[in-house]
Amino acid sequence: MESVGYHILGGIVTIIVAFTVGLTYMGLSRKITARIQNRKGPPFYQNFIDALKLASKESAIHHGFMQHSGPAFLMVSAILSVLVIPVLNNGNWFPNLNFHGDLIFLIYIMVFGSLGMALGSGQTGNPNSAIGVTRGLSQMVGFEIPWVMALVAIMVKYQTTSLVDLLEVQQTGGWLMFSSPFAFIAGVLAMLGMFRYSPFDIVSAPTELASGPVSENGGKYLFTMMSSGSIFAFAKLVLYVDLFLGGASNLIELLAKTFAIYMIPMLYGVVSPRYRTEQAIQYFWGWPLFFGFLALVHALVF
Amino acid sequence: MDTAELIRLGVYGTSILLILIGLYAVLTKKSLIKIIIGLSIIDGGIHLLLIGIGYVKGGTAPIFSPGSEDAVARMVDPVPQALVLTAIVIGFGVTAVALSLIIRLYRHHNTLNIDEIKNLKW
Amino acid sequence: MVGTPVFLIAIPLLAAFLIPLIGMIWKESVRIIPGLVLAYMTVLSASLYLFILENGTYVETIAGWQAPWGIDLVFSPLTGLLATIMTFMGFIVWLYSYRFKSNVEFEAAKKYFIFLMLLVAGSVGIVITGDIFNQFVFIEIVGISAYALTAFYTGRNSAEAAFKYLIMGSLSASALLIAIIIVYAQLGTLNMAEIAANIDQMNVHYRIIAMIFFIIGIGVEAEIFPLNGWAPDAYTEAPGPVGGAFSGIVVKAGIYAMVRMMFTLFDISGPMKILIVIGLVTLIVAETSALRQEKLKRMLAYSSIGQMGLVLVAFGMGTKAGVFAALFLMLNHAIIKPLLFLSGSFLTFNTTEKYISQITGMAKKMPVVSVLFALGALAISGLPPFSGFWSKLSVLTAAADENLMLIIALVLIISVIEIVYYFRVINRLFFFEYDESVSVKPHKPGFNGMIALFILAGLILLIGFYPASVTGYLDLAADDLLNTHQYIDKVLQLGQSIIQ
Amino acid sequence: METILTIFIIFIAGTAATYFLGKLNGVLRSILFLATLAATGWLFFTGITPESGIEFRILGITMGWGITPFSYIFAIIVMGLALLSGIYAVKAMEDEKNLNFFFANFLLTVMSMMGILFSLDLISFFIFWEIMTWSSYFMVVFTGKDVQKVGIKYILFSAIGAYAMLMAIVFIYSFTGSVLIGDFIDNFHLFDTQMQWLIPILLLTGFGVKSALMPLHVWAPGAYSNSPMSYTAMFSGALSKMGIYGMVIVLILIVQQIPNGYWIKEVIAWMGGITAAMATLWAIKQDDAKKMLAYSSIGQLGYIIVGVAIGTPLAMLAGLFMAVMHGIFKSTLFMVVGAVERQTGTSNFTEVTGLIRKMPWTFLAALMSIIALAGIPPLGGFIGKWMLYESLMGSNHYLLIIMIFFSSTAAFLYCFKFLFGFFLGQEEKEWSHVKEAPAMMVIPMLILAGFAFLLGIFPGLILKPINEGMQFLGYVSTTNRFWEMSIIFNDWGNAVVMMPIFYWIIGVFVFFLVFLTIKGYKTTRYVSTKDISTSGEIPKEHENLTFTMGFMQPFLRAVAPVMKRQIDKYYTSIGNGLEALFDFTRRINTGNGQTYALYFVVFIIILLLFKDSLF
Repeated sequence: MESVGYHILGGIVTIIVAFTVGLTYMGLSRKITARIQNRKGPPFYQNFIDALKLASKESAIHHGFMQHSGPAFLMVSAILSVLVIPVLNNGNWFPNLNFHGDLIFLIYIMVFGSLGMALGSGQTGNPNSAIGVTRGLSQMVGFEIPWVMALVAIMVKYQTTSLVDLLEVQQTGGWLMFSSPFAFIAGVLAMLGMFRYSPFDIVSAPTELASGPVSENGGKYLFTMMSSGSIFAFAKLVLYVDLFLGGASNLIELLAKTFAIYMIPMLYGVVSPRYRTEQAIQYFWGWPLFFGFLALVHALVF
Repeated sequence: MDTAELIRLGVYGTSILLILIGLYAVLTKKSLIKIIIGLSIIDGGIHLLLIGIGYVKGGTAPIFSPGSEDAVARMVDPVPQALVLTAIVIGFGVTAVALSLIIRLYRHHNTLNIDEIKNLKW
Repeated sequence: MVGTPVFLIAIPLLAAFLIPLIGMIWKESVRIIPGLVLAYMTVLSASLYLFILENGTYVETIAGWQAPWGIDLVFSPLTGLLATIMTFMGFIVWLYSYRFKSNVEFEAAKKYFIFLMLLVAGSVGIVITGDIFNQFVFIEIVGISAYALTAFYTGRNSAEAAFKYLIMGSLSASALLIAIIIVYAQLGTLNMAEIAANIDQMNVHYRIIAMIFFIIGIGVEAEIFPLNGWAPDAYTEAPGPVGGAFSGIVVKAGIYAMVRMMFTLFDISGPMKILIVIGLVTLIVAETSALRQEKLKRMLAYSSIGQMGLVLVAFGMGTKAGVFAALFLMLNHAIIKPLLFLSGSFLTFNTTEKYISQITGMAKKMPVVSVLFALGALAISGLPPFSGFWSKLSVLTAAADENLMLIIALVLIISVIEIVYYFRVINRLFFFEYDESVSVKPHKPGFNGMIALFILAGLILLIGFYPASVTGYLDLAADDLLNTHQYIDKVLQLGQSIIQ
Repeated sequence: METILTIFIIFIAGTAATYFLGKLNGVLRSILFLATLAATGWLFFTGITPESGIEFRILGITMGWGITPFSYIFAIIVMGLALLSGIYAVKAMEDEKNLNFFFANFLLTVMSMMGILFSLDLISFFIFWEIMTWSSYFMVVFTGKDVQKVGIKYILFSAIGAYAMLMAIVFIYSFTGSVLIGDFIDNFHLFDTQMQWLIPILLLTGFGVKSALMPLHVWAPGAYSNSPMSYTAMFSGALSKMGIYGMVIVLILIVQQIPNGYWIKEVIAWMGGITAAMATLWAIKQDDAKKMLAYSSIGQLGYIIVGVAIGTPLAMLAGLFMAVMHGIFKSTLFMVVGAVERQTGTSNFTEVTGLIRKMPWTFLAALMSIIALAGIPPLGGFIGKWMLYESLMGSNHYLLIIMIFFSSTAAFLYCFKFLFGFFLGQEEKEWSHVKEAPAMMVIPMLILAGFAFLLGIFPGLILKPINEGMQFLGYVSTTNRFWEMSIIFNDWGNAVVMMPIFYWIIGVFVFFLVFLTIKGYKTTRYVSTKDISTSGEIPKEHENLTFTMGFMQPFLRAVAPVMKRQIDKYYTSIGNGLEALFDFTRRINTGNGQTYALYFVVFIIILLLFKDSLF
């Protein structure tokens, strides 16, 4: 039953799930943040309402071709990354491109979007977007290093670059967050930057850059960016779960694990003020890098 | 030691002395004229040395004349004398050129001091 | 055959005597007759060379006095080759300077051409004579005419250059004479073959001292360090073609005399430390000081000295390959360096100072000459596919056969320096904008001059693309130089030795 | 084989004709130029079959010309780029002066590169190498901008490299008595140990200069940015690959034979990695597009060197594939810069903005090749990077992976800077007159960009000849093990399937494009980029809000410590010291005649003193 239509169907289902879960998490995060700051906060389904509103809007003006294609680029990277990540352990559900997946491919497809985003927002001619983009790219260079070190450590240790094989390894030999803890720490620290919550929200710095790249974008454009963001968030969470938490065998387990992971950057973000760009970069090249090295050593020695 | 040796040594000594004197003049004197004179003195010394080599005690001129066919043994060596003649002529030519150059230099620099004629260097 | 080797010397001397007389009747003759004479010498030596290539070395005794009593002229594959090159270059230089400075008045032109002729004659004499004192005489002839030519321009510092040259020249002449005296006192003969045959009977201390004096005596003509202080001045101040003649003819004669002395006279076989050391020092000092020159001709002069140092190094290896490489270098240098001097003096025609900065952007004004100059520069710095590359390559391979790593490294480092300073000039010439404030005003090159340049450039390209066209001759010449006994036999076959 | 000779004869004749007849008439010149390239290209692609050659003798040295499957790869790059950039050059250069010189030199360079690839012996290899050096040198100084500085630097380093190579060649000749590369490789194990280490190092120095390896790279930024862009396209795309070509031969065929020779490979690989990282940082710093691309070329060559120096089959595959890809996209980018400069008169990011609507096709080419450069799927750059990482991981070079990864991530910064600086941002009145570049310039770019796209989906197209070349170098065939038309396996047997991924990418992209622009061109209207709200106020017509000054400043502040000192400075100080020394040596000739006389006497005395040792 490996027909093309089956694949496409599975892909679309995966995307819808990712979209829903992502938006829900965003809403929850807004709620939780509000509560911590002793506000009431919007209901968790607020984001769905926003998305609906934005999607039904009609934009009256545009700034040229790249503005159209930029969000599309973004969407491509989000969807592809969610497609090549095995959502559940057994491939019968969500039979996507899992078995051709490859971590290095994943890393590249994940940065693909930010470039498209950069181009799209670049054409709008808004200085804030360009500034935000440069910040984002710089920060990316910052957190990619420990992140890649963690990945390399894992790949070297288990002599594979395929997520599927890593999952199988974890079926038998326990979660990676215990068997290779340093890689987990480095990965989590890098994740802080990846999710762009405070203190690493220098890209779309509210009230400083007027929300950076997405400024000058409204209606469908904003909807696309928002939804791609949510899908992307889900993809990243699933990736972490697959890498360190031994994957998930059914949706409930998946939700639990992803939400647990998701709490880390969010809660860290609530209590910490925003960095400047070079501070962020230097942060990532401090302890995370150190743990990355430890992970490499650990992978080579043991 | 017979007189021939003495004369020969004397000639050699004198010529070498002359050469050294000329060299001294060339190396230390600042006037172009004196340098040229030094060169000529060196030439003189060398010519003397050349003559001294061909010297034979009581030798006759290297000319075959009827009646003295046995003179070949007592002849002085003719070659050095020929050489000396040529060398003198050449030295004369060189000195002439040198003096003409000195005149030109004097017109151009208004001095004969070799230390002040250093437009061309490095 | 259109004559015998003696004509190579007799005709120019005779012409030098006659030209002033004829010049009284027909003024143009002072320009034309030397050309005819040089052309005749070229044809003569070329035909002689071809003749001896078939029939072996040709020894001519003068006035019936057989060797070792008389003076004899040896026309062997080596000397013939060099004589042909020299006469040819002499003709080229004449062709170039036939209308050079046609504003120059009658008297100056007369002196210039007569002395040029004598220069060539003397150099050829140095090469083909078989008698050391005769060689001394020819060296003096070359010297005197060279002083005169150096002092050609009255307006400039040329007299100073000539005077320095003269001091060194006469000192060296004295040294040479002393050496000759020592040899004669020891062996009682002046004939080279005779000396070579009996050199082992000579007291070893006298032999070494004689050798030292020979080296010093010839070294001034051969421009070895530290006897070459005069050379840059003379090259700079003499007229351009004369610079070409010096580097193409006179230096070659000096090198030949030194090499003949080392190889044949004192019959040294195997590597000669003295030549290698002197050559290396000369090479390094000259090339490094060429890097920092502001004057074009001076730079060329230093480069020429450096090349001669390289030639001595190659000779010093003492092997067949080394001698072959050295002769190849001499040939290439004899072609390339005159090209550089001649085209360079067209580029800097209207300036007396010849600063490199003065030819800035000249290629816009006189493109052909600039291209020819660039060709010469590329060739002399040993860039393929031009002729310089093959000679440099043969030097390196010869050194590698002897395992002289240090020499290879040094030569290559020096080549880098060469490339740098030549390309600085090429940059100025081609890729800078011409501006009247610094650059000299261009001078339209004469027709005959261009012909001369084109002949030289054609030779460079020919040897560069088809080196086999000359290597055969060079091979024969190298054999001839290395085979001392053959030389002795050839010369002495006529008369038997004095010393039984 | 006659075809090789015919190619060279055509080249020489074409060069001469272009130079001399080109003076008469511009059209004739262009026709001759393109005709020469076309004829040789046609002969090459139809007439040349690998494993065939001729032999001849010069100076008693046997030489040979021919082509091997390995050099065939590079010959493809050279001929292809030469054709395309030739077409580009004819249009791009039309307003320049003494063009016959330019085009003749262009042909000369192409000929010398083909000669390098065709020559089976070291002497003709060296000859063509030197011809390449000086002909490319004349191109570097062609524009006449700071000639002495850049030009002399280039020729100096080239000469050092070339003469190091010549030294090695001479040693080889004197040891083996033959200059044929085959004999050299066969007899190499006979050399003594000292030679076995010296010769590869000398050769690698020579090749390292041309391929801009880190300590020897200082000529590259100036040279690349100073020569006309239409030539730099080939300079950076093809000419630098000659260094790679030689390096591969030395590392694979020579260094293999040295006991413990792998150290050389490790060192070279690390130098390549450092080159990649540092050059990327410097590229981010540049504000001039040419300089930026020049540094980026150095960095990319660094990747390639890492690949070929590691030398495992996958790494070699990656290196050669990246060599081809780099040839494609980097020359495209240089062409783009050339087009922009021709249309606007400047190549500085801080001056030009918002050209996307003026030069859309140029932008398309730039976008494609930038994506390829950044190594983003689905374009070809990704395949090379992917194979490189996999091979590094397979051969346990973990720190090297981190270094490469850092540089290729940091590469995004200048990639974005390139696109944003020229094409995006606010549209200026100043550039409102700018037109799209003429078709003769745009079409070659688009063709190259198309190749970059094609090789991304069907890497097999170029991997097949590379595979044959590697088999010639002694590798086992990697068919079905590493690559097929659209599947790539890594050392550990995992596969990436290109086709479905590619379909997904296209599908999603098109879907959302349609979703965003549906009814787009009916209802929505275009407004100029002046019509934005920045913190609540509308910018005036004359004021440009585009963010160009101090681009990436925060990042540069973060990495400032490693960029503090440049190698260039050290070289400069060494050079000055040498010049001072030489200035002393020339002062030995004090202009005083008496001093010379003194030298005379001193010389006599010295000779007399050392007579025992000298004679």
